[in-house]
Amino acid sequence: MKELALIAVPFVAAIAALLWPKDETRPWLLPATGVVHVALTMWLLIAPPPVEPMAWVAFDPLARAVLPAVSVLFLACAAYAVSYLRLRSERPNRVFVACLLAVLGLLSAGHQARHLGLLWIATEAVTLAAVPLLHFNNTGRAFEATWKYLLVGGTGIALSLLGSFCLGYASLHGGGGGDLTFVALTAQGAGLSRPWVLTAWVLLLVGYGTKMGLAPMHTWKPDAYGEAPGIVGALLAGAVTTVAFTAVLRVRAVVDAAGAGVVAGRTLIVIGLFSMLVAALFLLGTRDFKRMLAYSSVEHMGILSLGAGLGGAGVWAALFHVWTNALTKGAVFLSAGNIRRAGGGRTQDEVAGMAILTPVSARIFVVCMLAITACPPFGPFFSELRILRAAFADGQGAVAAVFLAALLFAFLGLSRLVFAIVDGRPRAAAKKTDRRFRETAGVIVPPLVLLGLSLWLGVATPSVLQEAWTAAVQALFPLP
Amino acid sequence: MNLLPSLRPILDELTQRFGAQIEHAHAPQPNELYLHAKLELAGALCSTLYRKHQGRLAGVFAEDARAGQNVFFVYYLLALDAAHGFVLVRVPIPADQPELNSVTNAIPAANWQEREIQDLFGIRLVGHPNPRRCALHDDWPEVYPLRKDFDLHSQLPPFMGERHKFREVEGEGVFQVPVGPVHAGIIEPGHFLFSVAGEPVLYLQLRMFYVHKGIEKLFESLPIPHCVRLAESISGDSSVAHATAFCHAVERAAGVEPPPRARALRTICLELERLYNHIADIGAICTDVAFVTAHMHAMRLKERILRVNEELTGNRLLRGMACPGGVRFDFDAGQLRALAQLVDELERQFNDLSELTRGNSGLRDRLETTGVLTPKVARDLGVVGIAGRASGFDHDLRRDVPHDFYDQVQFTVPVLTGGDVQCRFDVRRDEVVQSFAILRQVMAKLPAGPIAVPLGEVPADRVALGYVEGWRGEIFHWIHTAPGNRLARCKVKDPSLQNWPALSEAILGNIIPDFPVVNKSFNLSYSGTDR
Amino acid sequence: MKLDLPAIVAQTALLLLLSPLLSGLIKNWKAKLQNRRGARVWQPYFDLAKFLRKDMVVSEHASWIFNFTPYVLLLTALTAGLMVPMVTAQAPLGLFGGVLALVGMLALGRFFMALAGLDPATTFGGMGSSREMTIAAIAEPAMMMAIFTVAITAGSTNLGQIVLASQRPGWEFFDPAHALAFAAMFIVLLAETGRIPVDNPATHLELTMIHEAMLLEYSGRYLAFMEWGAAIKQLVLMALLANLFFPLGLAADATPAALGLGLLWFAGKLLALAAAVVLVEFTNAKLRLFRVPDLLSAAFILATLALVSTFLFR
Amino acid sequence: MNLTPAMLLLVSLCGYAIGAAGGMLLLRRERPANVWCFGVAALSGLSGLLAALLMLAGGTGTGIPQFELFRPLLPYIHFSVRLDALSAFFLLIVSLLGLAISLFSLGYAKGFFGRKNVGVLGALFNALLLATTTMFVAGDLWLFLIAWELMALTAFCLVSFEHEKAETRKAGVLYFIMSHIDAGCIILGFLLLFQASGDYSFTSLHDIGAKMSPGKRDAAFLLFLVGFGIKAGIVPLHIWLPAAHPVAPSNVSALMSGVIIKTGIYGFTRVCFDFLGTPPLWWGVTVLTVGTISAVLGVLYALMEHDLKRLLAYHSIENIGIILMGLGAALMFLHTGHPLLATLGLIAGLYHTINHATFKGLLFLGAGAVLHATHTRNMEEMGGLIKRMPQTAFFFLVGAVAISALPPLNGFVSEWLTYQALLQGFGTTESLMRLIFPLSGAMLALTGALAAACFVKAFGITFLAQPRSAHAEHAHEVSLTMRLGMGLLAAVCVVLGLFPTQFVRLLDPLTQQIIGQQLSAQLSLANGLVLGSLTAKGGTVSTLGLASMALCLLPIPFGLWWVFARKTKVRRGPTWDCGQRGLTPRMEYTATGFSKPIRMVFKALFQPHREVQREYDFSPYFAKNLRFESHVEEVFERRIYRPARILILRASRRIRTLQAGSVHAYLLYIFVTLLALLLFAS
Repeated sequence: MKELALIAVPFVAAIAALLWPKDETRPWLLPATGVVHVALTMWLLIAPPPVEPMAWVAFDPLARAVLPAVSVLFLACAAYAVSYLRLRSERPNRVFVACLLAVLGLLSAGHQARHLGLLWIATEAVTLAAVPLLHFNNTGRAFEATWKYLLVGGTGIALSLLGSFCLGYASLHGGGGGDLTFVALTAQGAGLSRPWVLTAWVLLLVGYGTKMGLAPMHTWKPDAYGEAPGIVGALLAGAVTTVAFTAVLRVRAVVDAAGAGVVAGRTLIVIGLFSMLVAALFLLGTRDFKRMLAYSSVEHMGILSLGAGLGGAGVWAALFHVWTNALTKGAVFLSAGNIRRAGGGRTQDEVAGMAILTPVSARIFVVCMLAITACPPFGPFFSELRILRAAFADGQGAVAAVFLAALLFAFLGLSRLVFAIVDGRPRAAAKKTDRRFRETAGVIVPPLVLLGLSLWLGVATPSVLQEAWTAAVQALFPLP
Repeated sequence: MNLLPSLRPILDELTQRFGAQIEHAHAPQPNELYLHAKLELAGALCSTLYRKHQGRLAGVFAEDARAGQNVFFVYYLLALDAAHGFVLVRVPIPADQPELNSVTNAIPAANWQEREIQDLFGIRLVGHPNPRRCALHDDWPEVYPLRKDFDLHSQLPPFMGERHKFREVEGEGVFQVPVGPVHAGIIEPGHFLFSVAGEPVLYLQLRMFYVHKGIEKLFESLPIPHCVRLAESISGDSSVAHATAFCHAVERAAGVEPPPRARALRTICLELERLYNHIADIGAICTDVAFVTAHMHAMRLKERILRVNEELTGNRLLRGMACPGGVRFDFDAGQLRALAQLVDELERQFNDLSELTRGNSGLRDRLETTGVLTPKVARDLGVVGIAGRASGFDHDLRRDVPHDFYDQVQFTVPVLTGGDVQCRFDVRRDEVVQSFAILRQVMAKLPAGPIAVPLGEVPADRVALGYVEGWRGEIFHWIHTAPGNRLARCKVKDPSLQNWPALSEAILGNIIPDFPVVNKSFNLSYSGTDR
Repeated sequence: MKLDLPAIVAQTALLLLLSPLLSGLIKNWKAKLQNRRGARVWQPYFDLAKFLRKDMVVSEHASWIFNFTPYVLLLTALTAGLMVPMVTAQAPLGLFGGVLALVGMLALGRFFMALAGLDPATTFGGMGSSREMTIAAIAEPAMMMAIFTVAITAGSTNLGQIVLASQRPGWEFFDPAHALAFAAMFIVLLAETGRIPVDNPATHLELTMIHEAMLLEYSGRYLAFMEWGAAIKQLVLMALLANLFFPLGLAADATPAALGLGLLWFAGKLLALAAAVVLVEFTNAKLRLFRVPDLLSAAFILATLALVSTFLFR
Repeated sequence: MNLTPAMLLLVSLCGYAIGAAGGMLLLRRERPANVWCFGVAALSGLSGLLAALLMLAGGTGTGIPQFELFRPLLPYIHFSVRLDALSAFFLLIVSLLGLAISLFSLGYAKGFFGRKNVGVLGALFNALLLATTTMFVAGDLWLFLIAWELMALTAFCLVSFEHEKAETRKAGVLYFIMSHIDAGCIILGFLLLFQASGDYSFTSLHDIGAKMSPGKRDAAFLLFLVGFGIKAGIVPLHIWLPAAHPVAPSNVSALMSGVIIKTGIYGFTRVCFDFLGTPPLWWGVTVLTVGTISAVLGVLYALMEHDLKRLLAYHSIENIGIILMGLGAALMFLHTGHPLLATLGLIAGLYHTINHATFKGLLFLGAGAVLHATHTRNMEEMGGLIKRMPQTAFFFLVGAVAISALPPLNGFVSEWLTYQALLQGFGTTESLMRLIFPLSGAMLALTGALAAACFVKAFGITFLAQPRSAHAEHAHEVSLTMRLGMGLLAAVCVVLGLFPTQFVRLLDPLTQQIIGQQLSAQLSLANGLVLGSLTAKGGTVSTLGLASMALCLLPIPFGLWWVFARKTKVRRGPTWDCGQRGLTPRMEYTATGFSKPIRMVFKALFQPHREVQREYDFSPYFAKNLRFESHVEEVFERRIYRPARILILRASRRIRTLQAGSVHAYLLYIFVTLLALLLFAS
């Protein structure tokens, strides 16, 4: 019942938040829920419950391998949100808090969904629940971003619905019962109609890929990430995309079982590398550091896709990367939020010399940049190294080379922009900003904690996690 | 007015254009046209003659006429080679407001001469681009030595104050190489300041006039016959040319014509002077690029000429030969035979030397493209003599306005256009060859008769221009006579004064170790400049 | 290891005494060729004695480097000279270093001389230093290549060993490789000793000087040391050329007869080389400063050809 | 108490860590921070020095100390430290330099008081030493890579220590990017090795090349060449080096040029000689060629500089080239089966490594002292410093003589060994490839002579003649600790120069471990007084002998003085001023002027930009103002890096038009993708 509690607790808290009378104290609901949620996931992580095969919702190995990361990220964001919302006391936060909590519940559902339809519904609901979050700042640009998010995201959702239907029809066409649980689909195996499976795979990949933000379906990201508050960005980039990724993984398992694994893998690799290259090129040119984070997220989605495409060891590495990406990306978004608040602008033309204005945040930002560009000894370095190794082991030298080149360009773009913001002398406008941002523990500690976790994951990956990832890979792609 | 037909149209055109503004025009000699005009007209007249009639601004000089007319006169001497004559523009400058509008911006050749006037007469230059002191160094107090009221024997305390400041080239890594004023070897004083950033010369500033001897002032203090000795010592290597030019001036002022034999003998001396200097220069250019063999060869030839000189005139540098009205010594048959022998011998040996220098590729490599003085710069700066002819500036008084015996002999004037050291070298070599021909012709046509006419006292208040194409270039002596067989003013114009600024331009972009050979290829006189 | 003390003393004396004579001889011969009488052959000795006796003026801008350099120059030249076989096949200091050390010692002297040129704050000194270091740098590869040719055929960089190798069977006297290397080395010799067509040792024009420009501020005994050092360097390089490429008549043992014969041979070879130098100086003008690299690269190409011919033409 | 290398090493590592921690704790108190950080670093350096010396002097008999770091702390990953002879050799370098530079820094850092945070500087300095030392003694890939990256990071922080200057920022970012690229290459290379071995420890990687396919082995070699080459600064991967080294504080520059670039040499030696097995011929040829090109171009570009520290930085490129010449020759000999000669080449390369560390460290410290005293790096504003800071000048002169490869100092010895290796290489093969040896040798000669020219310029313009600016006019000698630091390195230069045979003996365990040969006995003749060259009748040299011989000849000039000049007088007077009122500083050679002939000789390479501007009113003959400008831009910057940058930025700009904000376009992208994928999948 703990797995259902993971879904239920946030919803209850969300309702409580809607009813809570005072803006000042309401945000505390967030960390409270987060703590409960983390406690539950950790418990489940260490002592995995038995999984009923045909259950629609279960804490199965894949959920176990991924959901705790989402949970931890949420907790960090929740802790940050308390200080953040105090800073933004001019805006009402009732809807914001409730939606955040709802998103957590839906995420828990999505990760645990073992039924194609349920998965689709959960993902769709997350998308909708995130709309008020994106719109929190209530500016014209935020509205436009939200609108694009809805439109492009909605198209993706429609496509994935279509894909789901196709898969169901493949099952029917192949003589199956049209049962849309993944277990049943996998069991049908080669019995599924191959053309329909492939069609379904492409539709689902593009659909959920839009959610993930793979290029060229990433177009909603720069605007949405640029306009959303830091926490929302962190959750979108670290958690919401993860749901879509698990969806892709689950579908891929079905396609694999249907005997089209090679095609699926190849498409994933192609689209992954393409995303990385596109993101890298964008990174080289952008002057806006929040949009930069969006492109970085596109790049990391590409890495995940690449890992998923490489099969066994690659999937393992991709699961590893889900963790490191979630934690590090969270840290980046939160510290970028700090810089945005303190610097009073979003581009390198408006912001400079942050090392002098807000030394702590600036340094955290630099270190985050290092972490996200896979500098050892941070987590992403090790997870990307694993993917590289998987590529080598798979004999894909060219893929590895492109992968590295894209990483390098991304690094060039990121470091260029980050140093431009951090170094130098502060702009006159930033000094005048009267609502000077104060570097309180509330806004400093959460990113630091996330960074620390990323570091820890890198140099000393806990064996329980390694074992969870191995189990997930085993469960998804059982060795023949 | 007894004016040359070729100068007449020019006068007509000028009178047509400026009308009554030209107050007075007269021609004491057929090829000398004097135009008197208002001060304001000077620039316009000079520019017209310079641009339209291809006149060269050969000299600018002043005269202190305050005693009589309460003015200074400034003269512009324009040589019109094509018209075979000279135009002298005279403008008055009021004594109470001694200011002169500079023509240097229009005619860069006037630069040093205008500044000399400023220094020596105290006539302030207006509109000169670089009106610093030139002839008098900065430790001179505020005196104007060529004014009549300045006593020749004045003892002056040196002025202690700010010194001449050399111009600096800005930019990182640029430094200055000071050279001189005393030099190794037997050379007169002159300071060269190079601005460089390594080897290539960015800018060269010259500082001459270290030995101002006051010769022009001295002329005013001596009786005319004594002045010849002074003229001989203006520049040691051109003693014949200067003395002859001075004699020409005096003879014209006195209105006498030297006898033909005197003119022929003068020509022989002028050509001998040309010969020994050119051959010495050819050797010196070789020694500056360390081709000592040719140098030694040339020195031997030079010595040979000097000895014949001594045999002919009793002086190795041919001094003491010139006198107004003719020459002082005649050559007897033995001397002429020795001369003829010298020419034959010299021609043979000089051919060897030419072959030696022509055949050495290392030498050619050093001389070619070194120190290029482009024809445009040469014309702008009015570069005269061999330096000018090596840069395509075709003029030679011997041919254009023949003096002495030159109208009786056939010769060509070598002109090259490359403007580099090699061209100046070649012009010298070709002129040496021409000299041999001239000498032979003169000896063959040598007229009999007296060698001098008596001169008597030169009438007062006459102006006259003496000119000679010396070996280095044209030399002018302009005199204004005074009562008592004396001179009110003698202006000496040596070619060096005109050519020094060209050295600054020719050296630009060349490397420092090439400077000596470039300098030597001009071989300008410090003494003739400083006077 | 035992040092042969008499040999060291003897060769030092030879270096000190013979070097001015060689300079004087070259000057005299040059004058003769130019139809001049020229200074006596002994004139350099008188010059040195005169310099030594004279009072000195030292620039007040100069530092200790200026005072130190004459000693360095003299001592490096002497030490280098002790590594070259002159009369005997084995040089007294042969074990202490071969041709590489020799080049190094001469370079050390040059290094300090160039510094001393800069020291008195005059542009002429700097001019000399700058040019000297440039030309030395470009001469170096040609010299090394030529040396390599000889060293490779002999299997050693040790001069004594190279000379001994020539006495072993199978060594061809002056084969194409050696001839080419000699030509290269001769050009380098002209450059290193400041001869026409690279530098003019007789010039009075400060602006064209290379070696002399660095010495302009020296006077008295320092000048003597510098001049002497330069003369020794010239002797050393000429001895190197003579004995490296024509290892004839070197004394095999220390008997007076062998030594005497060796000395005669040595003198003969030096005279021949000096005559060659004089001939070059007599027939050439000085190259333009930036043509010198062309000459030296020609030397380098010659040396490379020499090296190639060690294995291509046999 | 019995001191073991392992213990001393641990003391050293902990010392740096404590030093770094102390610096962070004493952030607000600069005086104690200064003393603490650099004092502790000096002691740690001393300890490391002892460890290395003990290890190397122990000969081949001693075992290899090994231990694990943080064992109790991190249960999952092993950080093993292993001090074999190669590590010990580089430990020697880093510790020696650490000691000397720390001493220097005690005085130097005072210049930052009140301006910059000395605590941070000290902490980072210690961290850099810690990372570098750890990198040298790392026994497995993980520790190596982590230390490598930490080293790059701390070095980056130190380079951008004065980040308020735009030049520094630019250089810092460039350095950072390049070290990222090199890390990428190295990681890839190690992945290839790891694939073959399946184990992270260095012991298991020994000779792993034998188990790899030739293609992968070559790929690994190239990756390492680029990776370690960037760090070492080989041409054309060097562009960061002349930018980054000068802008760092001078003590850091000394450390970077002295040690940090040597990490590239360490890695390269470790990988090529220890891991990759018997090399194919082209490896050696490549390394030798790259080395030669780096050496010549490095020194040529150095000559063009008038920024004292940039000049030194370019010389680092040159010297790395010389080191690689030795190593490249060794690789070729390994291929042709001449282990003895290979050992000679290796010794030459490594000897030059420590030599370069000492004299370049010394020179950078000297430059630091000059910078400290004059507040400028521009040589055109210096001059006359020998009278104002005589001891610094002397030490700088020692370094200058050493780096110019002049006897009897250390630079000469290692270049002599390189020459010997190259010369003997000519006989190792019959192919035309043998020509590469003498050609490299000739280029080495050119390099040495150009280096001498460059240091005549550097020393002459900086220290001699008259001061060219008020800064130089009022310079003063630096403090005792700074002179101590320089003096120590100067002494080491002399010792390494005069006693080469003794030093070669220290290399025995190293060559034994890597190639299986020991050469000290063969190289040492006449009781160690003379350095031999392997073959019985080959070349010999004795710097000690030459130096003492020169001293023995000293009576000659003194005798001449006694005989002739005893009674002469010495008069001090001004230099002839050419009729001016005294020589002004404007009338002495400048750095730009000094190197002008070389710039003109190598015009084709430098393609210098040169311009003389005349300002005038009417006539060009009468200029009011004259300006001269000239600069030289690196051919690689112009031909490779800038076009590449422009190309990438253009691509980036082009692709940004895709994100124009039109939702219709966005939807179109999705459907096009869908279509493409459907086609691709079917």
